[in-house]
Amino acid sequence: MAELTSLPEAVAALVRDGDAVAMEGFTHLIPFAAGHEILRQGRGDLELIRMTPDILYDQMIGLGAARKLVFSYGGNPGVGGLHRFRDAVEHDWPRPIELEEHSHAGMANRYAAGAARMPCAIMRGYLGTDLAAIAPVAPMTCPFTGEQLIAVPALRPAVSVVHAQEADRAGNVQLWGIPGVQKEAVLAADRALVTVERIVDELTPRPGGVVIPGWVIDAVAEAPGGSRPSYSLGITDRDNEFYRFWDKLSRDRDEFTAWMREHVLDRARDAV
Amino acid sequence: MAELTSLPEAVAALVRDGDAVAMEGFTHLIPFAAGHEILRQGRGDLELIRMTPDILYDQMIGLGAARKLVFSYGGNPGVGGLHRFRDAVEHDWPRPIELEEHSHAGMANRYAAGAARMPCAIMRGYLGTDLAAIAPVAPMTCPFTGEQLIAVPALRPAVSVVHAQEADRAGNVQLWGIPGVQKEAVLAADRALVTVERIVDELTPRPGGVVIPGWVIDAVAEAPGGSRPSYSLGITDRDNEFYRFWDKLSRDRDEFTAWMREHVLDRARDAV
Amino acid sequence: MSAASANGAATAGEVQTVVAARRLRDATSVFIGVGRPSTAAILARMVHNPGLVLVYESGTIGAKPYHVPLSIGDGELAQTADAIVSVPEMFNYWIGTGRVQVAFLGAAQVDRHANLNSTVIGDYEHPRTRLPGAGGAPEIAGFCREVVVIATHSTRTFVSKLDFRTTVGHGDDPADRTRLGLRGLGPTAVITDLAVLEPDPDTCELTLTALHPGVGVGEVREATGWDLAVASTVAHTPPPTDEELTALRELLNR
Amino acid sequence: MSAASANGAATAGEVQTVVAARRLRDATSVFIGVGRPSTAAILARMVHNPGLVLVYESGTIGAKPYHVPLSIGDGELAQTADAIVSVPEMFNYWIGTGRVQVAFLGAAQVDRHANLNSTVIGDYEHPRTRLPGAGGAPEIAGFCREVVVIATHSTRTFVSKLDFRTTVGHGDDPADRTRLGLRGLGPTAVITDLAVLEPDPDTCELTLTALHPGVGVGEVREATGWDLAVASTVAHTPPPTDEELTALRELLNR
Repeated sequence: MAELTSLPEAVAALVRDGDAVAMEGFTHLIPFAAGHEILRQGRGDLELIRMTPDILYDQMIGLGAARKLVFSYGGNPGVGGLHRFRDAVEHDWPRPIELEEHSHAGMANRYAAGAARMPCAIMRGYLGTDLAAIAPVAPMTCPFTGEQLIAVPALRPAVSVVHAQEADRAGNVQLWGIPGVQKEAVLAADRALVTVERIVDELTPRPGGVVIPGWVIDAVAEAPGGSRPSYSLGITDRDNEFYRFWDKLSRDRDEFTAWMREHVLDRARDAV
Repeated sequence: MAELTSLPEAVAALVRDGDAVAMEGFTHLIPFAAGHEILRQGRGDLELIRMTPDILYDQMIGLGAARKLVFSYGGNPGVGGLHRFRDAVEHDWPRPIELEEHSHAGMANRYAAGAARMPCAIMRGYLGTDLAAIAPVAPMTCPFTGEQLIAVPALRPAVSVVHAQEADRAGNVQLWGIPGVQKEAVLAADRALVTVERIVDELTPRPGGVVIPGWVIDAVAEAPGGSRPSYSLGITDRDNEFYRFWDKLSRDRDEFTAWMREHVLDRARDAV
Repeated sequence: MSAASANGAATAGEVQTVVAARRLRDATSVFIGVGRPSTAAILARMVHNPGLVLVYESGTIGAKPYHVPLSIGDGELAQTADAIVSVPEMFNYWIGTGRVQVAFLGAAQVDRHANLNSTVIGDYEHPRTRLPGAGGAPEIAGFCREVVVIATHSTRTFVSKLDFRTTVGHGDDPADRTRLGLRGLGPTAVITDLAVLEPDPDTCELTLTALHPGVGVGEVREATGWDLAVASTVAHTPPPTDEELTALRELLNR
Repeated sequence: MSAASANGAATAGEVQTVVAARRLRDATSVFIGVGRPSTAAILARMVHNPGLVLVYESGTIGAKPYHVPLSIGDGELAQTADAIVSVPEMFNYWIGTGRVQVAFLGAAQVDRHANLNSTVIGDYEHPRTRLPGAGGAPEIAGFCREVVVIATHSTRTFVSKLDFRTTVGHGDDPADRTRLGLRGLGPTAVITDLAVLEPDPDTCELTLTALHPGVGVGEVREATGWDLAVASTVAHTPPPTDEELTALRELLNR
């Protein structure tokens, strides 16, 4: 059953050095506040898993918190590249980073297999690409048609972190809008932390609402504005200007570090 | 793009003798009106596919419309057996019927594979049961862990028929309440027919609403009350008394036949 | 606890339901079909465990029915559920993963290792009685954390050899579940209208461990189609309390 | 059609967008990422094909954006969509099945068989430039019914050999897609800011088939990193109409 707790307590209880951590949210509902709290608590040596690393993982990689990145698209959506990610890969700054990369379809199927506690998923893809040589995939033959398929290994994060619009006092969570792979990420993980815009007495079912029952979640923490500069549909708007600003700021190591210190590390919590 | 048409026209255009027909709806939203129209039009030699044959397939089997049944649970939910189904299997009346049976999990994964146009799905199950000997399943080994898994072949109905609460004039369909495998059945089929309680100018997104875009549906036909004695959540109630009545009526071949003639075959359409 | 009295003595079926409900006192979640298992789970929510999460294979998670549903897809289940999911999701993400703690299952035949038949009586190709079939049972029994079988005690049901093995309980020996990749504990109890049978920890053979009020060992052994083992100490099921029986009868009269 | 005039001559980028939009005149559905492909698809809905279904990999099906979205997950896409699905469903039920008719894709490198690189420039282990990576491109190009590549024409992009093959266009020869189990037609056109290239029906090698207004064959060949084949008849792209250009500029100013 989910415990309602503060974000610092939830992170302290659930995220450990060296963990494989999946923080999901497909453009929408990216759990920035939780990621920043992980940085403030100095967690390191993490295996960061996320289909689209986005600015959040750019920040975590830039501060050296990640030893490995598992991903499928490391760009700043609609803007360009992620400069801290590039700097880590191209110049090992601030530390070398191991990459495990897939296609979106591969990552999505890997999460779905993890949520089903299956060891792998089968799909079509990878064949004929150079991804097949660098990603941990394996050929598989359909026993009925003989067609050659591809197996991808399940993703089983030690801890998954997602952000949602609301939770009730029993820790049942509801999110709406673009659902991404958040449910799969929560169900694939050994431990799950959900931050929410607000705690309500009772969840009112919403169009497009995805409910994750509290009994498969370990901790729920209130974090209003906790997906900024991403957004929580109906509550906050995507800060497209910040995504453009980040493209400039993050090109410079010192400016990046100073900004992170001032806006993330030296604060007790994220400003809202 | 879905054509809005009458139920007789839709059935005439989409359902052919000998077809593999999936009519889905898990307890909820069972497409009785469409099934009855198929019977009125005299379609025969069908391969009927449905997780839970329920009273609808009991009626179709009892009138000799099916040469084969693909299913996972052939009971009258909460009441007992299906007497026409039993009579066909036990006594070849009114004709012998070929069975292909699975577990629910197997059928659900087969539909999902069909919706994804994959040749098969992998799962755990069947091993150690006598189902493994009679169902078309095959062993498969996970290439990463060596675990023995089971592959089930995709379901690809020639035509799928489902019932929903509403559609707009472009044929976009919305259903809510227990969603079953209806979306998978529609997406797995070559042709799809959806009956609806009502046509509306615009779909209003609902809590729990599942929208199937009109461009993956061939025909939408208005059929108010078209899921009775099953139900359409929020519009009609499940007629539990009819399910109990059916248990008595359907034990006798003549009473069954007379009832079907009076209430289904000799009518222009279902009474509502 | 005082024995029931106010509304007359408990029937064997009522005792069975009450005993099944007690089994859910500390459970977080239970998977149920319709009939007595569903009644027992709703009763457990009324008298023992108001937070118990009911999961039905129709896709409703956390349903809070006021009435005993006739079908697993009744509207009341959908309207009171915390979440409703598709059938593929139900089996892949919820049942197959062991997230559900206890599953209640019925069957037409049960053998000494708690394997179940719900497919046919007689030969598969030419059955004497065609039963409904597997439904969700094989994967439910395979992967929920533990299984409780609910069945009426008679030699028709408790047979030395199944006509068809629809669902693996403990297979042929204690190593079978592991060998087959089944992940839950399998059946931990069979609750009948006469008694409770539990698998022997070493052999997984069902053993009489508790007698319901007024039932003797001989009666149970006679109603069992094999030479039923009896535990060295056989417990006596505490009779239904007033609270249990009143709640059960109220529930069935709703 | 009269050439645009009211708002000044069309830029090369505007021509590219307009040509891409025209390609969707008769399409039922289009899969798009952000940037120029998204602009072109929204423009097509404005001027050619109001019923065109826009599908974004974020899970929105039938989005009707008024603005050009910055990201594929902008709120406006979710708020105007006919349906929103999870990412696993998007790839398994929608992209992987060929339900979507046309896909617009970009890339950092394109080779003569329209294979694409969006992973690295230089060596994979020690890249000169680390690019974002595959995203949805491999399966989108593999399984949508046809693919239109949108790229800026330069020898940096149009290379004789990819540094990394992220996405199969036509592979190494015309039999490759079938051999690899890829089900769509693959790239049917590459629309650049200078010209349109199409695969030769026999060899699948990209061939210059149309020149945008004011562009010559030599200029296109110089901007291509291999010895670009030229069709026996090269068409001339009709310049953007007033309606197209006005709509495009209005869209970008919203």
